[in-house]
Amino acid sequence: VQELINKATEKCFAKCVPKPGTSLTSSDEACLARCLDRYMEAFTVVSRTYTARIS
Amino acid sequence: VQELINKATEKCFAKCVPKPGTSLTSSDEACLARCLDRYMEAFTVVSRTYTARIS
Amino acid sequence: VQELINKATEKCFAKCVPKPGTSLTSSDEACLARCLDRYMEAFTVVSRTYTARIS
Amino acid sequence: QAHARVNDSIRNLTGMCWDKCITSTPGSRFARGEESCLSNCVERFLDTSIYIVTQVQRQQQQLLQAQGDS
Amino acid sequence: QAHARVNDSIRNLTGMCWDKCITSTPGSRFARGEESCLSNCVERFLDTSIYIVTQVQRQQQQLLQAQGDS
Amino acid sequence: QAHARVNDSIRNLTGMCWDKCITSTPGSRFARGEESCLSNCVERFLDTSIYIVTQVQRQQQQLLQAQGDS
Repeated sequence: VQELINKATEKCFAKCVPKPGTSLTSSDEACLARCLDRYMEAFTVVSRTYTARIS
Repeated sequence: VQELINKATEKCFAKCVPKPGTSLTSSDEACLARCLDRYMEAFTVVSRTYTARIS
Repeated sequence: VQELINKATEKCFAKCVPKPGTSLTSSDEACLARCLDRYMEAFTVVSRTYTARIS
Repeated sequence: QAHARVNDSIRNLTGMCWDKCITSTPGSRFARGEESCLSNCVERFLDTSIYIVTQVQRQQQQLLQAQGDS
Repeated sequence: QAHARVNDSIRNLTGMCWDKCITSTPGSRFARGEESCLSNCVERFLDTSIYIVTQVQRQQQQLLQAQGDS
Repeated sequence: QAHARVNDSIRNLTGMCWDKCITSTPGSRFARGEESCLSNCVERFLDTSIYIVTQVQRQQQQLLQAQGDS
């Protein structure tokens, strides 16, 4: 789980904070929250598809 | 060898299947076959050059 | 330190030698020397900021 | 250990298919086509993996046969 | 060991923030804005890291509460 | 072990030089210039590696000398 969160942090930082400024704005945070939700959903879709396929 | 094949799979999937659809078309497969051959050839060129240089 | 130098080599090769020719020109070497200095400086800035933040 | 390998694969596939399929700014749900792209990405990657391994095996077979003939 | 982990983080952050901030050809000093971009990159990445962990914990809390209620 | 390190280097160089040199869709042979780009890529990377190590050593030398002078 830790590694999944690290990966989500890296991907969402790349997407939501392209030009790091002097603070994290509230719109950066809103983007990060949505991005985290989507990343976890993507993980679920990938797990489901992969498991269905190899079993 | 396993790791080389994994790398070839990753690189050729990126090149030949940019937009994954509902199946692998025959033109995707033709691209993958050529890509695999080129990747192995690239590995040979790199090995030969590297070995000649460090020996 | 070895890993830092490897990373600098990789990043500076990408930046200064985009199209590898039959030899390393003197302008490639000048670029590499400046790039190495900047990479080490970047490492210092990142270390300083990180350490100040987590201590 | 097999379990750990499956988990690794799923984590790697998530990262790779995320980069391939999620190109818009993250919204409160997936954009049109993103979710099907993710599952197609996994399926096609597994197809690719099988196809490549089959090709490698076929070539090794041909090489062995050619050696046997000579 | 904690020391090795900190060193790893600093090395990784250097690589990531280098790619994000150093876009010009390397000169005899940093170009305008590159040095502040590097330190902002580290600070904002740590902010992001904390924000994401907090979000995950909040969601787990809500999940546990919802299970307790039912 | 040295053998494994050489194999790792060759695999990494193959991936890196592939990305740098093979930009067209794969054909039934390399496109014009791709094969020479691959071998130049390996040679120039090794040159770069040697050049960077030499620079680092020279700077360490200067640092030690400066310390000796003071």
